[in-house]
Amino acid sequence: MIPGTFAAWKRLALATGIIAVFLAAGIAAFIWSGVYNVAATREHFAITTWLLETLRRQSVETYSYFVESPPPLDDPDLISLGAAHYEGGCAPCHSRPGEPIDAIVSGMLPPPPPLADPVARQSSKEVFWTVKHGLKYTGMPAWSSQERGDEVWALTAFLRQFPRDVAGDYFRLSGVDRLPPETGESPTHGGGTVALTQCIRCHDDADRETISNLVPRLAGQSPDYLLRTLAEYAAGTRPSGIMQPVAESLDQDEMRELAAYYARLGAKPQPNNDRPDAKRIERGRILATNGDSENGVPPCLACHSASRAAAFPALAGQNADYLTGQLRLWQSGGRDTTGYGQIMETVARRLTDEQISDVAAYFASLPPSAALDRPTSPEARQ
Amino acid sequence: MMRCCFVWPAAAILLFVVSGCAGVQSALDPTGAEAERINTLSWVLIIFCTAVFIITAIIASVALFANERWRQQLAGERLVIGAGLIFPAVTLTFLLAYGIFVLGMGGGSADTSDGLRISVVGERWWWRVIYRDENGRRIESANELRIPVGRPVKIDLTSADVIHSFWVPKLAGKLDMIPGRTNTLTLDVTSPGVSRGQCAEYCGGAHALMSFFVIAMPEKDFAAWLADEAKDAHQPTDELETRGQALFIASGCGACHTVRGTAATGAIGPDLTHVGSRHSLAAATLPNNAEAFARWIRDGQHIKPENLMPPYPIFSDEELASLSSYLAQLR
Amino acid sequence: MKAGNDNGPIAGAILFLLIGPIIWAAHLLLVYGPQSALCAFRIAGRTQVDPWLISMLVAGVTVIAMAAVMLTLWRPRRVARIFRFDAAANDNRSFILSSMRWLGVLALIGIALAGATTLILDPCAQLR
Amino acid sequence: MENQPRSDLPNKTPRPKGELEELKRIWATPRGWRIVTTVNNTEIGLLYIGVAFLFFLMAGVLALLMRTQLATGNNDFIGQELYNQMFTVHGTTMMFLFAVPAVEALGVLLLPQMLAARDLPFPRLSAFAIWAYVIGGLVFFSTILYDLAPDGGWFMYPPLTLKEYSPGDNADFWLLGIGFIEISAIAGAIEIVVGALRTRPPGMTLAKMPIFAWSMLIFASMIMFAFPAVILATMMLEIERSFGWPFFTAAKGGDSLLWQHLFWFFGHPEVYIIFLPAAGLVSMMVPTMARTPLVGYRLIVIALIATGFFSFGLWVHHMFTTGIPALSLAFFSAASMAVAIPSGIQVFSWIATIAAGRKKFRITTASLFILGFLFIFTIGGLTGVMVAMVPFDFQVHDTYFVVAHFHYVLVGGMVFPLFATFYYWAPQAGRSMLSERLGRWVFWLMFSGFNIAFFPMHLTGLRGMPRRVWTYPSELGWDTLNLISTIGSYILGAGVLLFVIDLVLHFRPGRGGPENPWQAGTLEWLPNDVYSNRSIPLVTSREPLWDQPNLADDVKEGRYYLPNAPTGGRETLVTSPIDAKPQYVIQMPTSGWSPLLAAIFTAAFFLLLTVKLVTISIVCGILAIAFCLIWAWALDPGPSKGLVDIGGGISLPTYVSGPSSHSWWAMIVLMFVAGSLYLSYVFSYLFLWTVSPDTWAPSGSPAPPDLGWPAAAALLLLAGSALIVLTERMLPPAGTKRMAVPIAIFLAVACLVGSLGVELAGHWRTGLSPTANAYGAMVYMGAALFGQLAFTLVIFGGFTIARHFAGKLDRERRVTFDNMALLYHYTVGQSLFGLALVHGFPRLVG
Repeated sequence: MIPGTFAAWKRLALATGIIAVFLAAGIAAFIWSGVYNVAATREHFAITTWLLETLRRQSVETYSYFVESPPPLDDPDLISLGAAHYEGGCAPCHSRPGEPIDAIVSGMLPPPPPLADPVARQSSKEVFWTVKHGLKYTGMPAWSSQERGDEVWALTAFLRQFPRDVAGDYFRLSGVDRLPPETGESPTHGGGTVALTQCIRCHDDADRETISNLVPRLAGQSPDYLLRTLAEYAAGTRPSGIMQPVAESLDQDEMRELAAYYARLGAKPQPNNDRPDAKRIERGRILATNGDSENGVPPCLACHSASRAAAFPALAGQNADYLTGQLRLWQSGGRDTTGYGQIMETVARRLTDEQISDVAAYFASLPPSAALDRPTSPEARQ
Repeated sequence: MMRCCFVWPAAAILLFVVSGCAGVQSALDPTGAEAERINTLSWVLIIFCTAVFIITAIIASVALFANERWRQQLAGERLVIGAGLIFPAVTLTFLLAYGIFVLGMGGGSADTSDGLRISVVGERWWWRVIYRDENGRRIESANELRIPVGRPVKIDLTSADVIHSFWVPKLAGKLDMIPGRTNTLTLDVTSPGVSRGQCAEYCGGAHALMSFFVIAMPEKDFAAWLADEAKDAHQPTDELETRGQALFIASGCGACHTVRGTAATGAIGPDLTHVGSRHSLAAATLPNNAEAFARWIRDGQHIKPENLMPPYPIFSDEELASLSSYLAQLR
Repeated sequence: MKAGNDNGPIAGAILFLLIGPIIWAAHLLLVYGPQSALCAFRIAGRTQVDPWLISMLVAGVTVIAMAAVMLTLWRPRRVARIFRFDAAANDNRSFILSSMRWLGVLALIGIALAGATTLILDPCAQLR
Repeated sequence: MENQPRSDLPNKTPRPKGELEELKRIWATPRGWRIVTTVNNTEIGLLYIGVAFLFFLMAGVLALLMRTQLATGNNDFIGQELYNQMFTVHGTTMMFLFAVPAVEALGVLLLPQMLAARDLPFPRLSAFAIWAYVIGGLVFFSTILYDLAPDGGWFMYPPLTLKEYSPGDNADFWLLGIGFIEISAIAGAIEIVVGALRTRPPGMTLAKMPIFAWSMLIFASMIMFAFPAVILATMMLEIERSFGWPFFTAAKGGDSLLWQHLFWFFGHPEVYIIFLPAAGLVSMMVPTMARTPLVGYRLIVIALIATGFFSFGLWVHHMFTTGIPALSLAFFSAASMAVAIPSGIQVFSWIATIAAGRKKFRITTASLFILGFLFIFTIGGLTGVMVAMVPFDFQVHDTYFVVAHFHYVLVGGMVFPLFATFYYWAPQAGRSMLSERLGRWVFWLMFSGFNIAFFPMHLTGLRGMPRRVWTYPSELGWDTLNLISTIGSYILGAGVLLFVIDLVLHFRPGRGGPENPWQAGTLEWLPNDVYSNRSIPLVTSREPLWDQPNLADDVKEGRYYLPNAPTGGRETLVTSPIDAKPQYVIQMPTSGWSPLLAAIFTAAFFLLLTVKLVTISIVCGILAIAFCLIWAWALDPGPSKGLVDIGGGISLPTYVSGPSSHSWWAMIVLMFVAGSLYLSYVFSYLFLWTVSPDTWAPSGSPAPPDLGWPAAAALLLLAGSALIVLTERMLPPAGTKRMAVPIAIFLAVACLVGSLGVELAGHWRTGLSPTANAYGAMVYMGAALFGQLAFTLVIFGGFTIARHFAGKLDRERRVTFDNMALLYHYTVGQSLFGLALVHGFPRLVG
């Protein structure tokens, strides 16, 4: 009986509709009543925990497929930079390796786990993705500058070290042992602030080199440049997940003090780097002095010599890895939001990979005090 | 049908008349020997083609609308062979001969014994102009070409990057600038004056904004101008301009631009030694005045998108004012 | 069931029909190729070929090509035999034969126009 | 009223019951969503023309946007970046995705009908080509929506399009779009050459072939010789972009003019490739409207052939301003004059035909479009004569004068005939006619809009406005002219829009439209159904419907040849190429998924490669090949059906191998394509040598390897050829297998691969690198072309071996083997020539 069947279908549809309406009304009533307890003291139901965890695991696995291949993660400079950031950014919740989790933090739901286990289970790409994007419903934040995958890789490199016990080495890696035994006491020659004591965990000071080649040397930069940079970090126009939180916490006076301190530091002995080969340095010197006019690359020294404008940085003696990293960052569009950055972006995009390494090696090979002259002789043209 | 067949050619002729032939970039208003020859050729062609078109239209109208007797006159292979084969074969032979004859008159016998040689290099998206005078002195300029009137001048055309095409419609037809090749064009200007040229081969990005002016000058004026052009740049006189010069040097402008007589010796961008004396800025995109300089420095990417100069948003208003007044006095 | 080889007739018919244009194409190749190559070398300073020789080459090839086309117009049946061209139907045969002649005439015009240009122009000059 | 059937017709009526039903069943269109598997020429032809027309509309919208931008000076409605992409996409789409496919679609749709054939000889090939084009074309076009569209101009001149100056994927998308049209054009050429020469009805000698068939035949032949040049050019450009082989980089001995030579050697004939079929259509419609046979049929055929030839002698026409010697320019100026003559012949033939009608020319929408075509095309032809004058071209080249000229030629020469075609042949693909009333509005809007838009551009150009500029200063006096053009373009757009409305209101795809509404005389107006004509007529005149009384009825009742389906599947009649004598009956494949899937995966392969997802793309490539093989497996049905009776006492075989076989012909066409590709390579080699002889071995590069190397490679090639000849002798009798056959084929393929290896190793050992200079790039490019054929033969050889093991290869059933052998010998020939060139030439000149 076709009509009969039809009617049966109709009845079923009606029943389903009524049930759906009641269900919706019930849920609305439940939510509105506030009966559900959101207290972090109450564990999730087992099913909720399972659901959230599975979802988290699967999601990380799927999305990390699209992460690009990592740089070599066993690079000590990368690990050290990651460790130094871990100390400031991650340890408050996840605790230093080997130390128990802070009692306040462990009241979170879910509590931040000790990282050795999860990192051992996950691939580097998964760790990277998690650090970069954070995790919903856990309190794990995303990296504050999404453009800075290079920084995230540094932290990833450090986290990869967890499975082998890093606790013993942690203070050295993260630069905690560079700090004076008691903060508040004048750490360096003469003046100093709480802020500065944190700076030297990574950067150079009168006696020490930077903790990692990926960290810029600041001694001898002009106050104009340093102040501009700190302001750009604080405003987020120069993106960095490592520097932004630090710069944001500084007030104007502290910034001025810091800039003055580093500008005063001036000359310091040549960093004891392993010397890259002389040919590379020579190629870099030629590029820095003459540019590569065929490809529209102006000489670096036109802006980075002794007679530069005050807000331009000096490059002599700068760490090669830092320079390389920044030029790559420019090429990938990670530094195009400030006026100064836009100028350099145009130039950086015209450099080849080899030119970047050459010119970085050249500047790194110079004594930091080198007063570079701008190129004056017109280059040979026909 | 019939009506429109006549309306269109008439409208065409009207268009030509009404719109006139004036224009600083018009091939119909020639002041150069080659452009004049081509102009004559153009009119011969236009008249010939108009005539052929009208006759064809008349024949077609007869075929369509005329009475049986007239139509039967056209209804055979005779028409096809006569009008479709013999007529074009004969007339086109004459036209071809004329065209080849005009082609053969090209080149000219430019007298280069006085030693003046001019090269123009196409760059994205501007023109590098290099004069070499009889002393072998190399004088570089940009986006403006000055030539003497009344004698043929040979111009070497090359490209620094992609294919461009050098075209000054009032003076001569276009000639491409091709990487790896040097083409030589003879310009023989008959009367002094300003004409405008433009890149005629699509060269990407700001192709539309790659123009220049050609200024044809009497021989004597030209010599004087060239002597002036060979000199170093004016030194700034007042305080504003001096500050501008200092800013120009310290901000790295000299990495790409040359201002002869100063520390600025860059070779990537246009030579600015006498930029203030040119007719235009940014390859005939902006007028030449201090305000335009300021606009260009601050907003170049908006005025001429994709141009290769880095944006310079770092200057304050006062700094811009001093920079642009320094540049404007480089006359 | 391999059928007999009858691609002789169609290939022959095509060649026979197109003999005029084919000679025209050969002519263009033989005047343009050597002329542009020799001029390129002259300009690069790699050869000292007299320009007059290039002009003569062009003229010579033109004369030969025109003679060849005229020969095919004059003795089409000989050409047909060379290409083993034949068609069963009469209308077809005469159609192809007269088409071949007309194409020859057009080719002749094309060859003559191209060849005649050498009488006016210097063979290697850019003339700009 | 029933006419008495003539007694001399091949078949007696009434036909047996059920015969018609069987035909309908065999040729039935798949129902529902399986419609996508159809291969029937009417259905896929409609898809083809529909998508081509869609591209016309979309590229037209881009044109309107661009005209809006240019309406006044200093306008910034569309910015520079988008505008540059737009004109590139507009040009590319109009030329490659609209014009060529549209005329090819008309060939697919109308040609079998005009020849009273059941279908084209390779239905699945058409389906594959069309689907690849649909998918690839739509993806290409969509790049404009997300800022990935190419912006190097439709001509893509390097060095602008090299990685250095076009770093993004944009240019790769252009190469991708072109890749699809190359595939479908070559496939179409095979289809049409074989279709026009071999599937004509009995009695339709060459002298009686419809002009459209002639024009399509010449169209297809031109594709065979023109497209390979651009295929090679695009291959080289993509290789230079991806791997840095410097074909076009002057600093390393390459030359950007090489691209121009190759591109225009394709590009100029391309214009005529588009125009000739359209002219052929006009030659079909004019006699109908004049109600009299075409005046000068023979002259028109001659004009078509001559145009086809001369158009190859014009390519430098586009390079008059590159600074090559004046005499070289003059040769091409002369050829440009020569090509004007055939066009004149055609124009006056049409006029003479119009005059020859006993009654005056019928003015319908189609005839209006034809007259509009005559008007516009004549102007375009005359301005063509103008730009062929070298000095005049110095001024107008790359200006709006040229824009006006080629729009007059292309819109006049192709779009107007196309619209005439839509109005005239609508009943071939639909159940009803388009509206004559709306049609007149469509025509007048399009005609006036077109002339208002494009006529002023002649003057704009002469007054100095270059092409491809997104903006212009107001003070140059171009504003008024541009504004007029913009207004005209909108009127033109309104005309096209009205046509679309007409289409929506009146076009209903399907069968059963009015029969012969214009009282035309050619075979496409015979009554037809899914199986095309019920029987295949014996033709005795150029306009059989006018001259053979009662033809339509006799055909419909099945009194002519092949009124049934004797093999129980799809089939059509093959006749001899010149005199159209019945030779055999082809068994044709029916609908299936494999062409569609092969097309999807081919498209996916290229697309994914473009966006650099290499692994997935290779998987798709393998799948594409797999589906091609599945599809090919079903071909070569073998002689099991024996002889069939088609009526009139004629018994024909249903399976033929050797030179009469249609697949042999297809392979020959393919070899012509490969051959002209190789000739383009030889030209490029010699051209780059004249440009940079200093990079050539032995002085500028490592000397070529010792003669032992090429000798070994040559010996391997010859050995392979000998093996193939031997295998042919050894083919087993029907129903048996012989192990020697697969072994020999395997060895022959191994010889080929070995020879390629020897060639590569020889050069590699000398230290020659493909990226060092143009010489190195050219040497390895030769090997790449060899490798391409070797790769094909590895697959083809494996396929042949598989057929042997499946018992589908023997002395009788041997088409697969014959085709492989043909390709093998061709490869050997080409490679021997290549060895002589690459190893001999440097020794000769060094």
